[in-house]
Amino acid sequence: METFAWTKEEIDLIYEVRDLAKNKIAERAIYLDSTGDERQDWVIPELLARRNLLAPDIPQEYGGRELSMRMHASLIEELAVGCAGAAAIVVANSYAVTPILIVGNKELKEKYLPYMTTKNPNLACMAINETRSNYNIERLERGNEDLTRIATYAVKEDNQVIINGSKDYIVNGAAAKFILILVRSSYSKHKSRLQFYLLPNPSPGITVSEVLRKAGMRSCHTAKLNFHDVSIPESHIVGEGGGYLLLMQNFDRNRTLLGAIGVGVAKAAYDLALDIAKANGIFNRSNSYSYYVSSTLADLSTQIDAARLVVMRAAFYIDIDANYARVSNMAKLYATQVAQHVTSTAVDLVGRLGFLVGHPVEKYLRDAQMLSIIAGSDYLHRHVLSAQL
Amino acid sequence: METFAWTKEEIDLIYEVRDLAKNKIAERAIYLDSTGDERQDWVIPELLARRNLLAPDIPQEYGGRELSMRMHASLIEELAVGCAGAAAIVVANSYAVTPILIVGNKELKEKYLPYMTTKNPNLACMAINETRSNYNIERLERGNEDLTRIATYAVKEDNQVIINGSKDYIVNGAAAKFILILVRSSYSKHKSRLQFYLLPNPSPGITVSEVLRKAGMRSCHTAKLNFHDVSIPESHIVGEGGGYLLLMQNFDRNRTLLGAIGVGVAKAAYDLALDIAKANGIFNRSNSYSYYVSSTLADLSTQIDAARLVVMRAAFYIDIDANYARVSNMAKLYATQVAQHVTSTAVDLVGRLGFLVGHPVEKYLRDAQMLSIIAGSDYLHRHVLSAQL
Amino acid sequence: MFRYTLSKQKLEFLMAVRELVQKHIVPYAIELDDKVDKGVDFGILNILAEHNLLAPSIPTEFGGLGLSHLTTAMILEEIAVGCASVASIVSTNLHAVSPIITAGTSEQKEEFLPKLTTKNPQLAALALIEHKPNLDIFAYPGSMNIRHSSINVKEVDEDYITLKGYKDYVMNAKSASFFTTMFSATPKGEKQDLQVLVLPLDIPGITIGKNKKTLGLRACNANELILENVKLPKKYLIGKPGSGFLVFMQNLDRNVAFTGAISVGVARAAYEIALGASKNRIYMGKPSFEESAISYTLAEMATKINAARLSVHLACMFIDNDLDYSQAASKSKIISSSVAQEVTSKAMEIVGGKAYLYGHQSEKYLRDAKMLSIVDGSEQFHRNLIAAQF
Amino acid sequence: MFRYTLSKQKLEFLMAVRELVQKHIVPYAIELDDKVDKGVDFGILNILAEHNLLAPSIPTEFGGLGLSHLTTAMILEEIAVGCASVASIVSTNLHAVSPIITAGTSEQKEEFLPKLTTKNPQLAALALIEHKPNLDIFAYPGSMNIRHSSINVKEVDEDYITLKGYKDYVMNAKSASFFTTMFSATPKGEKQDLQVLVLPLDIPGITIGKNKKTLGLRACNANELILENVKLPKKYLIGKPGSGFLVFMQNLDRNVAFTGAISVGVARAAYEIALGASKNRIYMGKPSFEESAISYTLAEMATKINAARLSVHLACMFIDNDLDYSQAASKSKIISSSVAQEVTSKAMEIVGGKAYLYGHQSEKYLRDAKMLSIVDGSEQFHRNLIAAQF
Repeated sequence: METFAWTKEEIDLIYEVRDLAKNKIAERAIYLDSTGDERQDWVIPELLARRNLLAPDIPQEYGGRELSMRMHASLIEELAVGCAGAAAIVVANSYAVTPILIVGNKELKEKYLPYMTTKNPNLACMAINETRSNYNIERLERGNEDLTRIATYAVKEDNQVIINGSKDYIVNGAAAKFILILVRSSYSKHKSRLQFYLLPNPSPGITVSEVLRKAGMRSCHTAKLNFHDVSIPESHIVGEGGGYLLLMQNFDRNRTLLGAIGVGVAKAAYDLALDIAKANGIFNRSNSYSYYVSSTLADLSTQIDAARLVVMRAAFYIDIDANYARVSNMAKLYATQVAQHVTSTAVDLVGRLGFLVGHPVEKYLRDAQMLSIIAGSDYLHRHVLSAQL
Repeated sequence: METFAWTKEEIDLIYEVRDLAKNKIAERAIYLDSTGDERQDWVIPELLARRNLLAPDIPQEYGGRELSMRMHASLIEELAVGCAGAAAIVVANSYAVTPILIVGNKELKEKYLPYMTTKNPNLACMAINETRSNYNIERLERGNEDLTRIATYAVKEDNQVIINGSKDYIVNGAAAKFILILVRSSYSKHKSRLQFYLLPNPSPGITVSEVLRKAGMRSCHTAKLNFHDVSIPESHIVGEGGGYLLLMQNFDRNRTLLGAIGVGVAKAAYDLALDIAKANGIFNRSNSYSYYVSSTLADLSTQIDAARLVVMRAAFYIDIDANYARVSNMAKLYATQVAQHVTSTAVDLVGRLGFLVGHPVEKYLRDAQMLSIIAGSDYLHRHVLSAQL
Repeated sequence: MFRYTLSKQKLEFLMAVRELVQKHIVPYAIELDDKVDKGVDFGILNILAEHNLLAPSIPTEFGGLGLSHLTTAMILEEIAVGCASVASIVSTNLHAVSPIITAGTSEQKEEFLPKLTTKNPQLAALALIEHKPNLDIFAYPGSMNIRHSSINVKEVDEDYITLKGYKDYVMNAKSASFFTTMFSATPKGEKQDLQVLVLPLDIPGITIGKNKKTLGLRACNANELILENVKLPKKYLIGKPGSGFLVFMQNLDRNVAFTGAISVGVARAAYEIALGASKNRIYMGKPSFEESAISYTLAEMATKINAARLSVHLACMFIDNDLDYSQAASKSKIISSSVAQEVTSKAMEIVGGKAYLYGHQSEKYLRDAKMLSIVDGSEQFHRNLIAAQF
Repeated sequence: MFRYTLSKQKLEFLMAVRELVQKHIVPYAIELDDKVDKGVDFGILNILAEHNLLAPSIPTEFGGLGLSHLTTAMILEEIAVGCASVASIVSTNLHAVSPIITAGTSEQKEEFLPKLTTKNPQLAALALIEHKPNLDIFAYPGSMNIRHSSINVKEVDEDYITLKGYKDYVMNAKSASFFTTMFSATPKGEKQDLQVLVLPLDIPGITIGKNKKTLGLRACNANELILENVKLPKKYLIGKPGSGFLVFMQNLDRNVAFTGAISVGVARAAYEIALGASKNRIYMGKPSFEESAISYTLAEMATKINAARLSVHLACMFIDNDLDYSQAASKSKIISSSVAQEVTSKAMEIVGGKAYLYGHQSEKYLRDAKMLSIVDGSEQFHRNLIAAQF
């Protein structure tokens, strides 16, 4: 029997992160939103590293906080209240770290995980999507039934593995300490040919081919990377042979965190609209606008609470290792919808001030839109989910 | 250059029908809604026949009013304000009459069209859907690419055609003076094997195998019919060889009228909610409920007007014989959505009285739901429409 | 998620209820809906009574199962999958006894609570809705007028008060052995004059009036309740004079999540039937489930049902742990009733043809979902309750 | 449908505008959006001026094309398909001259209207929005506060009034040669004190303040307008004292359908890009258009855009025929701006990946659609206008 009560320590940490997000991260995020995401900024990573929050689920033996998924999701929500892009930095780390935690060998764990827990900020990233006009892991050729049309490939030479290819939409990509890359290995076949490798970065042959300027989430830096004859020891393989399943498992687990970002950004927009309404005495008036605002806010708050529950359920299922694939999908889908609806409605409520670039309510709207594309479109998620009905 | 102004005569007719619907049809419809649609009732057909409204687009040479599609759609809307089921009777006639008007031979026109314009009410019907557990013209066997899986078949014998099969969801089916039936002819192939015939009713071999009790639109009677060795002269063929195209054309034209039913039932629900709000002084009060009701009503009225425009556009395209397939599809889809949204919201507004079976606002909700299924599901309409994008 | 807080024994009980519903309720749901005028079907009530399910949250000391709000909500969802009307009979019982449990004297508890826990089923009713009769167009639609009561005091003496008045849409009325309602101490009927009372059926002067035909939840039998010179012993008054409004609001908050649980059950039933149909029904040459327009819609439906269920369970957990539950309760009502309406309507489209025939489950689900949205306050009513706390 | 009411000549003109847009606006739309701070791009304005499209409904006697509202709306839609900002520059001109056309003297018409019809482009601006500066959190968000004006009279003599005040978010301000605005005759600024005036830029005391960065419609350049002791000749007053509110509301009704037409144009552009992407982008092994979840969504989008367009055209036809247009105008705004928001958001999902990069058309469409929903009154503002007539 579970009770779902946080411990005192957990509550303190949540409040600490809430405070950090509100007082430090939000300010930097608004600055970055207006200056753009062309450069990797280190202010937010430093703030996070100082509190060991860059990958807070790493076990204590590697210096991490070893948080449960529920705590992880709660912290991501709090961070996303400050800035969805800041939360996305941590989630990108999580995408890179999760496979190592699940199947990484001892050498890799001991060498790379501690980077993520030092007081000096280090980032990690996962490189999945191929660089293509038609992007993404979604299939390219008509009729080809292979889900993951991965073209980047790995060849064995002596005890080394040589990787060639190009990957797109990589959050944290340019400055990552290590890159978890998905490749097609030349020495095995079909889905099991998919294989993860860990690439230390910088390594000879890894170059940033393009920096992506995003419409939202500009606190995180996103890039295309080229891999030209990148050579690594064979020991840098992550989960030999099970690339496809590992990919799915990684997606399933971290989708929950994407859901948590959705809840956070929705909450940020809602809180702001509520504050503005209060500051302007909306709730003391009796006119049509006041009633519209107050009942709309009540509705938004209802939806945010439901989204948080859906995310927490997925986190809980992951913590107890129940079948979490379906519920994490639901968490991502539902929270994304709620985030987009809430942020859009908040712009309506806040009205003309939303015209202002740099005013948070408008930033929240753009940030929430990004949730539809990070780690797979909503269509893809619905597709995966409908296969589980 | 068009001006879209009605003539004085047209306006008078619209008001006459509005009056008829409000003062005579609505009352009978509420009675029929509570007693059920197990019997063919003649009160509404009589009211319509007396004003020559059972098929008002029939040309004057056959005794009809020869109305334009715009006028036809306007009258259907007015009738549907009184009762969607009453309007559905006229639309069912139109489905049967349209192919005869387009390609029927002189003999058929002269013999059958005048039935629809006499002061004694006669009904007609179209029999398309096969009787099947999985219903409808939608395809049954996996992978079979034939759109219209029609199993009822016709065989030539001497100068007679013998028809065998069973058809479902036939509005006006039990009491129709004639039945326009879609069959697969044994003497031609593929899509062009589809063929319409006109069957006089009663004829030996035509039996009502089941009466359908519908959730809404109970003013119109709906049945399954069995056809056992029904023999007709060859001259009763309607549009030799072009059955599939004729079917599509018939659907395209009459979809506009289904849209008009949607507008009418939405207007009925809106009018009632507005009256009730006024009678209770809602608009003079200043409380959250009043604001909610008034701005919601404003929104409903906005949507109804847009739906009417979409329907009128389709009717106009049909009148000038522009390419109407796409716009009539849009008219049906949009008006159905609006009707379902408006009637459902009206129940919310009217609130507890909606509990009452027999209270119109609840009837409108059920009637509007029926629009999703009459003459093809919304999914089918979206499918057809998306092929036209 | 909240299922994991239940003991193994409770989970097994829940599964037993699910079986019971499949066996004894599902097969009769359409028939129950159709037999509107014939009063409550005691066949099914007997079975519920046999398992002490007519008011499962009554404390064990009064013969009940003493279930938590959370477990009770889960049971109501299971029953509602079979038939929302039957679940509403149970939730009406719960709502009617709620003021007795939270604010009643021990004599009241001992007299009334055991009535609902015997194997010989009795029901309770809550008379709440004001309705001014003989109006062509009714008064104040849509929101619950809970700030006054048209039941008024005619006379007061030392031991009795004499009441006169009218209530409408009283669910369970025809078969109830007692009623919970409110009366106004003054004819004006202001909010601060209200008091709750319990009214045993055997007091002279109580008439159960016309049966009201309803859009959904038909087997609940909503009737008029007419009081003519009802001489009520004062021991049947609940709470202090003037406390009626607060007692009422508290009990609304405590019970509205149950209505939410029933909505979730209806939505689940509609979803399941649509999912089944989509896998069997052939559309364009393949099962319609293989059309992404349909399978994605089903995915959305499942996602929303889950969110609604979680909201209901959270509110129940707050109530069970005596946390501030008022907002969570309203939120659970808003989300579950809007999800139920959306899901039942989409289910009809997916099921297609047959769903539109009278007496098909899908059509019944839509009506029940719509009715549940109005029972215990519409979504907009609850939004305003939440907004009042801003 | 309403296209059939246009003469062949007008239809050809419309097609010419479409070509113009494809050639001269579409290629520069993203760039225009990005050059926020650099003022209006006169390259494109020169081209519009050359075709007399900066205010195409100005009567021919003042050098304009004298187009009907309907034709003008169609032209605005065409321009907005290329760039909503450019279309908004034109509609701002139209809104600014509208009080002069409907209520101005012939001297005023002769002085100001020809400015917008020369080949040497000039703009007009409408200063409407109140904004209390120096507030951390702003006053009265969301609805247009049109019942007072913070432009007040300092002094009055026989021929002049001296004004002082502030307006915000004045579109076209940076490049306008005259402004239309309202002032309050009394400091309290009540509704019945308002009067409309036209303000030539060359009168001393006018300062164009800070450029406001906006969510969308960025190339319109919204700025502050500050009046310090502006000595305005009385001949520049429009209408009678106290008529300001009515003149303003009438002109809002007349121009809001233009904003609707721009929303339709943005929605159409987003739809077209999504349709193209869906036919090229491969998803699960085939063009994503072959997924019914996507093609049905596109069908819905097309249906709604058509409904929105018809609503806009109906309102324009009412205005052209001098029928009661106020409700139709509000309805066209409600429907077109909500359709534009829905369509642009769905288009981003369908386009996928690239749509989320800064500077991609889809992302710009979404921002423009959202901004258009707030310009000239939000949907809820217009619902309340309609409701006020119940």
